[in-house]
Amino acid sequence: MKFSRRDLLIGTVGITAGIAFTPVPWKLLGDASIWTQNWPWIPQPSHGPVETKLSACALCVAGCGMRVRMAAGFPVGVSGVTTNPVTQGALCPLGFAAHQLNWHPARLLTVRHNGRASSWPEAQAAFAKTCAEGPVAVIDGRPGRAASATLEVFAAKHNGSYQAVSGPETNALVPYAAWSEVPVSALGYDLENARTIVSFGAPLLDGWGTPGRFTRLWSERAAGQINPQLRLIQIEPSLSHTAARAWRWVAVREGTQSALAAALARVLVEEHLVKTQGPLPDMTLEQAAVQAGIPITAIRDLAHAMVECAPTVVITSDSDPTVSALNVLLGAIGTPGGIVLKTKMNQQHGSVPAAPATVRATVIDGTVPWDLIPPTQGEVFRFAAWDGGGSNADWLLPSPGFLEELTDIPTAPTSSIETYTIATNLLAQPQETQTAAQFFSKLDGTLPDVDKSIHARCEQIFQAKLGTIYAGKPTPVAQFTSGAKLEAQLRNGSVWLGESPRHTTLRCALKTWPTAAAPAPVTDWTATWAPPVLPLLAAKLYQESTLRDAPGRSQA
Amino acid sequence: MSARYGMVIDLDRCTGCGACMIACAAENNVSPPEPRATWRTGITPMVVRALSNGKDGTDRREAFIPITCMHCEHETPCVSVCPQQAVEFDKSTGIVMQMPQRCLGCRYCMTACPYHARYFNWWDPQWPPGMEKSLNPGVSVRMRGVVEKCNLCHSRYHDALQKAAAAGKKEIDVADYVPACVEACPTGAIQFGDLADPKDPATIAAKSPDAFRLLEAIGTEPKIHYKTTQAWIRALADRQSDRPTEAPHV
Amino acid sequence: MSETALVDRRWIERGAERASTMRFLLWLFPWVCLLLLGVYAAGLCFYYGLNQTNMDNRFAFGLWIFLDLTVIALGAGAFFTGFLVYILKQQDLKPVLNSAVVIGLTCYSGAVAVLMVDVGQPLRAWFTFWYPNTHSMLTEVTFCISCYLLVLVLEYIPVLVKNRQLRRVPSFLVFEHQAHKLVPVLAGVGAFLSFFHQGSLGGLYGVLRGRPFAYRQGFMIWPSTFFLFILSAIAVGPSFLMLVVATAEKITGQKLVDFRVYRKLGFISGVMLAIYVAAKAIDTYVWLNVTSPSMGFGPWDYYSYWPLSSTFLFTATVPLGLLPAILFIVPRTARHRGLLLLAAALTCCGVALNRFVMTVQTLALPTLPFDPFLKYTPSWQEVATFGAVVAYGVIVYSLSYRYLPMFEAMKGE
Amino acid sequence: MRRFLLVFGIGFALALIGGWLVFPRVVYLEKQQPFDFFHKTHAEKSGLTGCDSCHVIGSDGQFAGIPRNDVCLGCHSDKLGKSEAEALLVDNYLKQNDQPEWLIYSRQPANVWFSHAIHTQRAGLQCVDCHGNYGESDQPRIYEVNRITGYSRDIWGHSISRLRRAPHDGMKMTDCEKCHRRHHVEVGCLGCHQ
Repeated sequence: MKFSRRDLLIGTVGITAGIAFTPVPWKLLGDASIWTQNWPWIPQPSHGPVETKLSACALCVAGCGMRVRMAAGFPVGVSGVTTNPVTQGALCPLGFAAHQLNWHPARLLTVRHNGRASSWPEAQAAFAKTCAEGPVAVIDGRPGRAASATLEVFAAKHNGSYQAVSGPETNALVPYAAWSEVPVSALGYDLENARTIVSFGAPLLDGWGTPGRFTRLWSERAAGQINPQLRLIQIEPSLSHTAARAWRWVAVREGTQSALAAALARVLVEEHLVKTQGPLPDMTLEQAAVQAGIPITAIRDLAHAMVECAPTVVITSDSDPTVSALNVLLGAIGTPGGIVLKTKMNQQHGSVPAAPATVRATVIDGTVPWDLIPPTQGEVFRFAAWDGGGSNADWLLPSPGFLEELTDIPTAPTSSIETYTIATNLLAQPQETQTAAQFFSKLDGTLPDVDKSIHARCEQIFQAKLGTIYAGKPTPVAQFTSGAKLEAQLRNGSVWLGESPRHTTLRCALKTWPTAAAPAPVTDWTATWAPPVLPLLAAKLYQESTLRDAPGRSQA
Repeated sequence: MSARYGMVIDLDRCTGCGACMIACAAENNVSPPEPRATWRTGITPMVVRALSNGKDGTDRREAFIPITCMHCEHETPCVSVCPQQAVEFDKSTGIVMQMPQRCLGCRYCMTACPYHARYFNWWDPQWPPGMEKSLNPGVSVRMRGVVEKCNLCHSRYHDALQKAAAAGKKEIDVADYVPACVEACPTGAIQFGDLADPKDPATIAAKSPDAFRLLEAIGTEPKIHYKTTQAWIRALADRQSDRPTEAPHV
Repeated sequence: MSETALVDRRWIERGAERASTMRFLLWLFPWVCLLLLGVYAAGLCFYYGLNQTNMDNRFAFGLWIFLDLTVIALGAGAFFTGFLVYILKQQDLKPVLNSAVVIGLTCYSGAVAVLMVDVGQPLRAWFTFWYPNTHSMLTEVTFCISCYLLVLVLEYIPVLVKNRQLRRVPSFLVFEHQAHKLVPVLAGVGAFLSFFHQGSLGGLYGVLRGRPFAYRQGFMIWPSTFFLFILSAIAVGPSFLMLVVATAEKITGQKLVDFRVYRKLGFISGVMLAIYVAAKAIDTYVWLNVTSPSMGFGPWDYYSYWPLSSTFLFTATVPLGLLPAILFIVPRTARHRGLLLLAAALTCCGVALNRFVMTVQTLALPTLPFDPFLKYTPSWQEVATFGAVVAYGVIVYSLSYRYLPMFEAMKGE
Repeated sequence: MRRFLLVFGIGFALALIGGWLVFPRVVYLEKQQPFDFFHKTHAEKSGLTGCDSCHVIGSDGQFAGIPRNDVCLGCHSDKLGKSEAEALLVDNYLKQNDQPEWLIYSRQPANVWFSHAIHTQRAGLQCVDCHGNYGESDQPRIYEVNRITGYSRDIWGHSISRLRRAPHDGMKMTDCEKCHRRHHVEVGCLGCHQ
């Protein structure tokens, strides 16, 4: 018998019929949909032990305490530390995605020389050469760290200069420092005791100072109250996030803050709203009113509102003596609720400006604004963990990223009390990276070692017997029996909080009313965020929602 | 044990910083935005939106309102419409649960939700190489073509349950279960608690005269409450004032 | 005569007048192109996902859902004609029965195909059968449509095997005779299923408590839209059938059915339409004065937005509802072929517009007090897929007309 | 007609053979474990009787799963015995401090949340209730992975039809549900999913 086309047909029918009685179609149907639930190109979370560790965020000067959730040895989530007396469990929005920064596309992991890939030995050689030729300028974006000491010593040894770059919040304190002849780092705002805060464009509720410190104060004492304990008066051209939530918003014409300040000064003095008698600005009330575009009556009301609820303090967004002078009139310097002197313990880091002409090499370390142009002709070596783009540095040197470097965190600029935190490196430092301190130590073995300096500082704190250690529960330093115990606590994410501020020791002499052009106010909400790139998830705020405008800073 | 987890969000305390949004995304393994994503195609299980009184100049007032799944208690719109039980109302917690792995992506639930708190994965989630190491092991990653939304940080509830079991307890410790957005808020504007417990601070806050809910008249009994002393916000929320006719700067 | 033409002839009914092979191919060509483009677009959606469309989280439903609802309404002619012929024994409608079946088949299969593109995870679509949520209107729709599609296939096979060549296979002939006995049963089942899913399609939106614009109270578990959709579908089905047959006559230049059939279809459409318009008016009144206010929404919340203001509601009911109804019923106008067809066309537009309002306007309107009114324009992929369904319908109908004795057979009996 | 049945029958039979015998071998792929491990030897030689002597549950309820190197180092600081597996363990893993990448038979997909703590501590289940008598296994099991889904075969179970199965065969959702129903434990989707 031979096989016909008809047989083929019937045979196929038989097979099809048979298949239905096997697991094939049914299991394939099931497995196909399971496949869609486990697509190979969709990443899966890693397996491994989950543990929670404490550290601190070293990405900006605020240095918030961080509770880090680690899985399989990598951070999978961060949150604030509620026992931290400064932040009280708060972080800035960007902090919550900071643990993803180490894999940011802009992460620097190769030495780059004028845009081309290079290597550490080459960088070392180039630096050694320039050092031999002349003095070195060191620009430190995070002064006051243990590492800063190392940099300073190195600069001194190589008859160079050490310069600290400070952010807007520190700059805002510069005038008072000048008038009262104390270092800026010794000053702070005693917000906790203030009743009225007049902010000239400072984003007090939007990334100013240490997250949590003012926001918590504000939410407890001001939010939603018709007649709040804490009055926040926001003077700003546009309705910013802070202005929107302020007790009162005064729309001032762009760049006329000095004029308004002058007008307020006149009203305060002439109507005897303040004890002090001047100095007074030359500008008359009328002129000022016209300039600022605010009716005189409104200015009067504002002046009255300012003093209604004392103590009152004025806060500027950046260095602006013409406005800062108001604090002198208000007697808000060296008094509770004003600008106060922190108890001093850590040694000062003066900033000696470099002699531009002679400097052969400039080293930039820490979170220095990406667009900073060093005032030198010499070769520029910049340490950065992320490439913010458009840097004019000759050398880009990859430094450790988030939680990859052991560093200590000095008092935050706006704080009125000294603090000390250690940001433990929960992640191993990648071999591709070096810190500036490590880089220098390769040239000069005698430089102070960061780990040792941190140890020394802990010892200092222990010896001084001042302040309190905030771990689970606060423990006065005096109660510690050994420095080692104290150090161990600090290295495990505890915070040292100094004594409460002294109000008497600050005197401020102001002969004439200052005149200086007001700097541009901080408008970009990311201005206080120090790394050159934002966490990718930050785009949720301005791309996938309309909450904010996209930041000016390049996203790499 | 039958809890009714819910929130009371104090709009007067919300500064619109967006910490809750980012904390939520990080906790729940939401990927960074696809380059083409917009406010209408993005994934923001917790989103803060701006309110305004519609006036200009110095009369202008603005506020911010965090919007997430309201976990409607009654006639939950999304649960009844899902053709294959990918959405479920959990009797023991009052949480409206979304199961992306069961979802076929018909998006019927999205048309049903009056709060627009549901999000469709228009693209496959993508992370830069290596960043998958930062994924939260407690939450599975969604894939293109499915709907997702706030599950009230359910992985944290899991951990709390497990901890309780290990300690031989039946009930979870309240302190162990706090959603990421609540934890993240720098002004403590979000109060989280068991609304079935009359002594719970959240329950008491929800009963205050300043408290209200969005679209209450629809009758879905949302478990996210809001709170404000500002008359204009209340008027807007109660739909007494006219609404914007154009999309917020898009 | 070329070789292919000869082969082609052999498949065409003996004695039937059909266009030459060449002309037929020329006629098919553009439609095939359109179909292929649509298939390509659908392929893009499968490969890259639904980001190929312009839908978004707010416009979660778009052009495709509108297409599905409309197409399925137009396809209603199939079940209703079957119902009239086999259950109500309206033998004089028999001549158009086969076309009704073909139209129904293409409409339903087309709709299902588009739905498969529309869902984000087609490979999981079968979950609906395995883990059905009995409370969901969509489950009801899925079940009924897939079952009814099966019914339509069964109804189509007897028509198919009437083909000159297929007829010659003995077993097919046997089957055809058996099938004929079965057809009335199928018609009954079909009618039942269709009643349900046509309604459920309306229910789909009527149950949306979260969308006060669409939400309706109703009878037991069914919102009023459930019944309105059944009515409008029954009304539009015969109209569409009439239009298709008339177009076929126009293109082929042959008289396929007697004018009395048109008038009958028209009359049915007219009566149903009249009932529908009345019902819709009452429903709208109740909704605007009772249902909607109770949810805190007034007419202003719906009709203050240009372009989708109340004009749509009006147009859908009066010029595209009441007017054709009158044209259909009043003998003087119904006698006139042109007016009859015009009325049919108006009816189809009216129902399409109604479906548009239900699907698109519902999503465009804001629910939250601080929400804007949203706009959406479909991407070319969406439009192409839409076009493919139309092309598919034309092609299937053309082939069926050419190779199957759709009208002849019925005349024969 | 006879011939019809014959040809049809042949086709039918072919399909059955292919579907029941060939298909399972095609969808599942055998994989090698890093090295042989013998539960029985450990139970007998080292007196590690209870499962929890290696597979511990932490105070926070976390299940450690397969022990990490430090646990092994407790005994295997240097080679015990001459076996090839022992050499591999000590030289390639413990000395390099490199975790062996075990293929886990009962690994559930990423969207499943299973708490050993709850099932053992609260429900009082024994390990064997779900895993069977691993402790007595004296030869390494073969690990099979589904080529399409990437799941371990233990999830579907070894009986391809899932009809007549051994007690511990299969760890699909339906298997979980069965037990939950038996003990009247009601949990929502997210009770077991994440």
